[in-house]
Amino acid sequence: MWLRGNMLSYKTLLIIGLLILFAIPLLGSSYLDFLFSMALIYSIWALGYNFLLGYTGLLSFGHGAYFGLGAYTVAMLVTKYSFRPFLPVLGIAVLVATFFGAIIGFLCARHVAKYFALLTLAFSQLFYALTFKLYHWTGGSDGIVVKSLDFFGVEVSAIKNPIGYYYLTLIFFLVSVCSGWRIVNSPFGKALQAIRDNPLKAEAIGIPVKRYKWYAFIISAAYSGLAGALFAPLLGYAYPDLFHFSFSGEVLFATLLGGHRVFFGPVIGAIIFTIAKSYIIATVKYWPLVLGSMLVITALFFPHGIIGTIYVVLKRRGSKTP
Amino acid sequence: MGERISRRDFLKGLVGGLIVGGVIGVAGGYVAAPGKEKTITATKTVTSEKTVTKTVTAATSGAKTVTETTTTTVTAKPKPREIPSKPIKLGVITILTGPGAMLFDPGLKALQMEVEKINAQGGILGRKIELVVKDSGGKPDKCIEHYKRLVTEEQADFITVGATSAEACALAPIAEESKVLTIIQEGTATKLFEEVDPHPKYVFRINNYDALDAISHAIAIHKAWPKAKKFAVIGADYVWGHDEWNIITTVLKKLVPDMEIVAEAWPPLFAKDYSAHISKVLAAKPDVVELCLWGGDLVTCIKQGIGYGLFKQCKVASVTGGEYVWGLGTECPEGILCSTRYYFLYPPWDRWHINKEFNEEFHKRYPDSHGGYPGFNCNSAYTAIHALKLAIEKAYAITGGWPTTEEIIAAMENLMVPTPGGYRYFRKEDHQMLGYAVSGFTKVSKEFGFAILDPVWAVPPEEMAPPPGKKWKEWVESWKIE
Amino acid sequence: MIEMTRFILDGFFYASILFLISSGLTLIFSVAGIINLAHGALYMLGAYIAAVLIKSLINTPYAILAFPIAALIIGLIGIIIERGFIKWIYEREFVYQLLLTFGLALVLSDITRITFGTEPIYVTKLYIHAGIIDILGSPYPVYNFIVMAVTFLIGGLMWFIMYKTRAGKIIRACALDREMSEAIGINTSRVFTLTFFMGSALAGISGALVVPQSAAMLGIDADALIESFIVIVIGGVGSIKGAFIGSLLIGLIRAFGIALFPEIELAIVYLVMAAVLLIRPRGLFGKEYRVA
Amino acid sequence: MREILVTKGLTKFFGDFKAVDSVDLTLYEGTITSLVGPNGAGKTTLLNMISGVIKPTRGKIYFMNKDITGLPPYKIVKMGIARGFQLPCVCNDLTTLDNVRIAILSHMGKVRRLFSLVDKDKEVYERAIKILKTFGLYEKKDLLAQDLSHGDRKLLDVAMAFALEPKLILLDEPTSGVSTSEKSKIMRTIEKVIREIGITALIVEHDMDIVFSYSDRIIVMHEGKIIADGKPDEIKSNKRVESILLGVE
Repeated sequence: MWLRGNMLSYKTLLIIGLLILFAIPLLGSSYLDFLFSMALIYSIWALGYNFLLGYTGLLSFGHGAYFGLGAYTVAMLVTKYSFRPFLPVLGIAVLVATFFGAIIGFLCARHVAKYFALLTLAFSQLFYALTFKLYHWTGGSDGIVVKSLDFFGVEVSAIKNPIGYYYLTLIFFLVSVCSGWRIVNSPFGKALQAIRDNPLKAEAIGIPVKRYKWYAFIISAAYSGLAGALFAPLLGYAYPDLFHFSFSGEVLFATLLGGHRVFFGPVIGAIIFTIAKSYIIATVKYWPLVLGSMLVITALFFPHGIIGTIYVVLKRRGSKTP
Repeated sequence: MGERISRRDFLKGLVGGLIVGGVIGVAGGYVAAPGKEKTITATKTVTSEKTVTKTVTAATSGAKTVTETTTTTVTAKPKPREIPSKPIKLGVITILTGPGAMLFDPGLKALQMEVEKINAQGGILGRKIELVVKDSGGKPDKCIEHYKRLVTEEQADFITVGATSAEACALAPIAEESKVLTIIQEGTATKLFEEVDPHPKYVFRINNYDALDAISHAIAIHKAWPKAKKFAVIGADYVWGHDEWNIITTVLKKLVPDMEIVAEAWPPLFAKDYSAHISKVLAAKPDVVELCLWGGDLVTCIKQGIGYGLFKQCKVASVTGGEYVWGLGTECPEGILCSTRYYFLYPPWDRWHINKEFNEEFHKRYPDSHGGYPGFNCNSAYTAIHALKLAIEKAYAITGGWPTTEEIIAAMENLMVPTPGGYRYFRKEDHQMLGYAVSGFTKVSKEFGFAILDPVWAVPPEEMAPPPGKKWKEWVESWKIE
Repeated sequence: MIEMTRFILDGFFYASILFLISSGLTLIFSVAGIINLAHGALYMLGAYIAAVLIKSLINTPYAILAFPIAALIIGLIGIIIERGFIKWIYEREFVYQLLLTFGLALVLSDITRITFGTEPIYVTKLYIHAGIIDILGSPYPVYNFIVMAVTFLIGGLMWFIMYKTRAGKIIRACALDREMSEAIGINTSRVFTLTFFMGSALAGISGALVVPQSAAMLGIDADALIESFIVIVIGGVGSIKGAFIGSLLIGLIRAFGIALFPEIELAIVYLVMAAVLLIRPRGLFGKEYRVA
Repeated sequence: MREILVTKGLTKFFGDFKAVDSVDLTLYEGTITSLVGPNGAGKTTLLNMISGVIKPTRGKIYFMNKDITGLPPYKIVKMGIARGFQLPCVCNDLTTLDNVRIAILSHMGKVRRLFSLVDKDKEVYERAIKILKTFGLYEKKDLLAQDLSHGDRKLLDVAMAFALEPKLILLDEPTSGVSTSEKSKIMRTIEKVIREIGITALIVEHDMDIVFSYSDRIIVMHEGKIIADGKPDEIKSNKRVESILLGVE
């Protein structure tokens, strides 16, 4: 509706965005390649996270768990069991994340709002403790190195070939965005939104609310797992902090920064967040202070997030001139 | 309606993008890089070596061959490169936030102090040193982010790192790849040079790594209490704690074949209550209790140990001890066997002026930094900057011009550096610096207002360091003790 | 026998620390419905303030004042947080409340670092000077008893305030039903402020009490937060009684866990939590709430 | 007439307060029955129990001779009982169109589809448009539900119930909080639709004039019990009912 009249700009914006993403490596800075690979990965994560937050109205404060599981699965397979084919490794990682997502989701889905948040947080901390504890196997706080993978005979290593890895990430990013877009506009996606808006009504029109919440949880866990699985090779490393709740807080912030009620909110929000964060940490001495204030300001003054606010403005204009 | 059209197009766009992405991905990724290499080798002849090695860092694969060609051309070239006028940019990645900060903040202070001193004396070959400090907060991702940023965006010439084990291990492969001389001060995981980066070229490490600490400490324990048989541990429940204890016991088994472990308690990192652990350990009536803790944890544990009469009932040793007991002030129990990588009173000031000057200046500048005296990270900071200075000057003496990174590395291998902690040298094979480890018994000193180590003795590298390429375990197992 | 008593004592001691930390969090949650992620930071700040005060007053009898002062200061900070920030978003989706308190936690802990430096602050003297008594032939620090006693005092006080005073009645009314209590003319916003004061003061006092026997250092905030989360999840979110039982449970289980299987100490609290949640999803004393 | 819904001794306690007290109720196919009574008579509670939102303390509910007691709401819906709520119960952040569509999708069992775009589904779209037109919401189909007027939201709520093509529809005061002028309009629309499809309806209503205007049968509840049950004119002439209803109105 609000799109009427802005449709053209909307399309061009998308294309410009794509072009920029494809052009990044041409700047020839391995730092930027790294940074944007990171941004895209965060973006995938936020996208998956938003299935819960934005579309089902469930706030998880422990999504680092599935991200971490993805990362650690890759690290384990590649380094510990030297199983290197890229796509299978990725697949397994996603499966593992999804599996645990299913279990924990099942335990959490029957809870609402704050209880849900607390439980997810507690569970992610459980994983944190376990990674710490099972150091013989996971490498504990020292983390675990991720050796290079193998993509149909070509070596995949973000360290040796940042550009190649960036494009690889980009492809997965685009796939995630496409599938994500379809999901939220599918009957299932609408059902989730109905649950978010009015669980009572959703149940009253024949949607099994609890089960669908669970499905949503599983899907978002899968996306988080994919993000994590891409993250480990990028860093060449996996470490327990990925499970820590403060890390889960980052995706929450990234999502809200973009705006969790808009499909592209989290996607773009995550990219902005990653770049802003990197810049702040690199240049500001008291970066936690600044980052914290950013959170506070967003929470108080930008409930719609950046993209969300833009949409709202466009919507107003759209409704003024129908 | 209109919206739907846009969606379809959007999808079309993405699908199209997908295919393009695939193509460019493969092409850009795996074909572009060699192309880059060509361009560089072309430019090489015209541009100066420095810029070449720099552009190479931007290049990805194939860069190796390039630098080789450059170095060969260097040795071939008769006329030495003149010394650049712009200051040396030294990137510093360290931990200034979170619980780790207490370790690295004094180190940074010492580094700034030394850099100012060197700059005051005209810098290195007339080039002033400019520090670019980044805080990683102890997180590997941030650490790597900073590193890449320093190398590419901020064009740092050298980088020195004070980091956690995780960060160091994550960083090493990237450092090797980006071909920038990287001096790791702290980040002492044994596996760094044993597994992660077994044949380092661009990475050096200064502080004694965990195995060295543990082995020297175990030897010290044996020297101190040869008759001790029953051992117990209170150790931080993470890799470091367990590793240290594992190594200590392995060595002790060698030295005291009939030793036994009577109790183990593993409080989590940054625990606030050790009473239950102490109770447990005391219940087992050990001869010696080892505290595999550091920082606030160690202080807290010792403090609560006093409350539980730990020090009355058995001997206590701490693998890191040394400078942390300062936190206890004059309340510190006497006779704890503490080991450390560098101790501010060793070598004695009257016999080693570097140490004296270093301590006095540090104390004058930062009286309220950790106990007011430099700790082992201050020593490593001093060592890092001075080793770099020496290496550059040495390389300059040979080549007669501003040396390339590779030449500096060559000069740095087997380099003997006079540090506050006595002479230390980089071992050529694994780029690990070796120096004395120090052990001693705590003794409250009114003069300093905290417990110092007295008597104090040093364990020489030969006694604690496995020969290059040998893992500590094999080495310890291979000891012959009659 | 001796060991037994000691383990039980240690258990109680740890339990009292846990209770102090978690009760404030759960109080705020039960009344204002806010999960205050800044609780840990407040706890840390309280520890630092107390440490500095004690250090400077150590040789005077006034050192003891450090505890109430720290509690008071943190309480006031709590009021500032509530009046200044949280007040504006009670009506909003609670995700913003979480984000806000998360940000505040970052800010507070960094302020702590900037003001007090990265160096841990120890106040060993007080702990030692509190004395050591002899229990069944083995020494035991008096300070631990002081902490337990104070905890019981505070616990009792909370119970008294909540169930015996008018303020308590009002607070409980708000906890039960905000709209209703507004309808019957209760000034809920003032109640919330009061609650935040109490909750934060509790965080402050717990930090202050922990300092003498451990240390004020960076990073203790996150741990404190997580521990109290686990306690209240086990005890049932928003239930003081739950927090009490939960801490007792964890304290004792931990103490014996350390004695019997030291390897799983780190995981033990989580195992307890998982077990409780599987049997009673809402925790031991959790209130009923509609799922859909 | 075949009986479609039967309750036997249906009882609900809230604490020790008897909201509904052993109600035996039988509805016949194709009739419009009104449920009237003062506030707190237990009308809504009864509806909630039938639609499965709350579980009865005692008693049984049979729908087309199947025991549906204590089934979760979504299962009861699948069996053909839809309900509208007293306070308009719609998905605020979805458009009017989507609100109806999601109901239709759920009814057609299409909600599990993960990757098919809703907008591409012509069939669902046509159906939705049809329903929106019958309830006069077509013009407002692209507005968010939260931007609709109160009356429209009530209509949408009811429309969603109808979208489920139920055999029995329960409506809880479809005209509450609506201006008297709108009231009769809404009621007329609803009655029209019900008569057209010929389904059974149980409607809770306060406004007696309206009730008398459309009902085939009127049931009067008071303090959890059914105190009267019969044709409109019977009820009209029932003194006790009058006193009770007047007593509160």
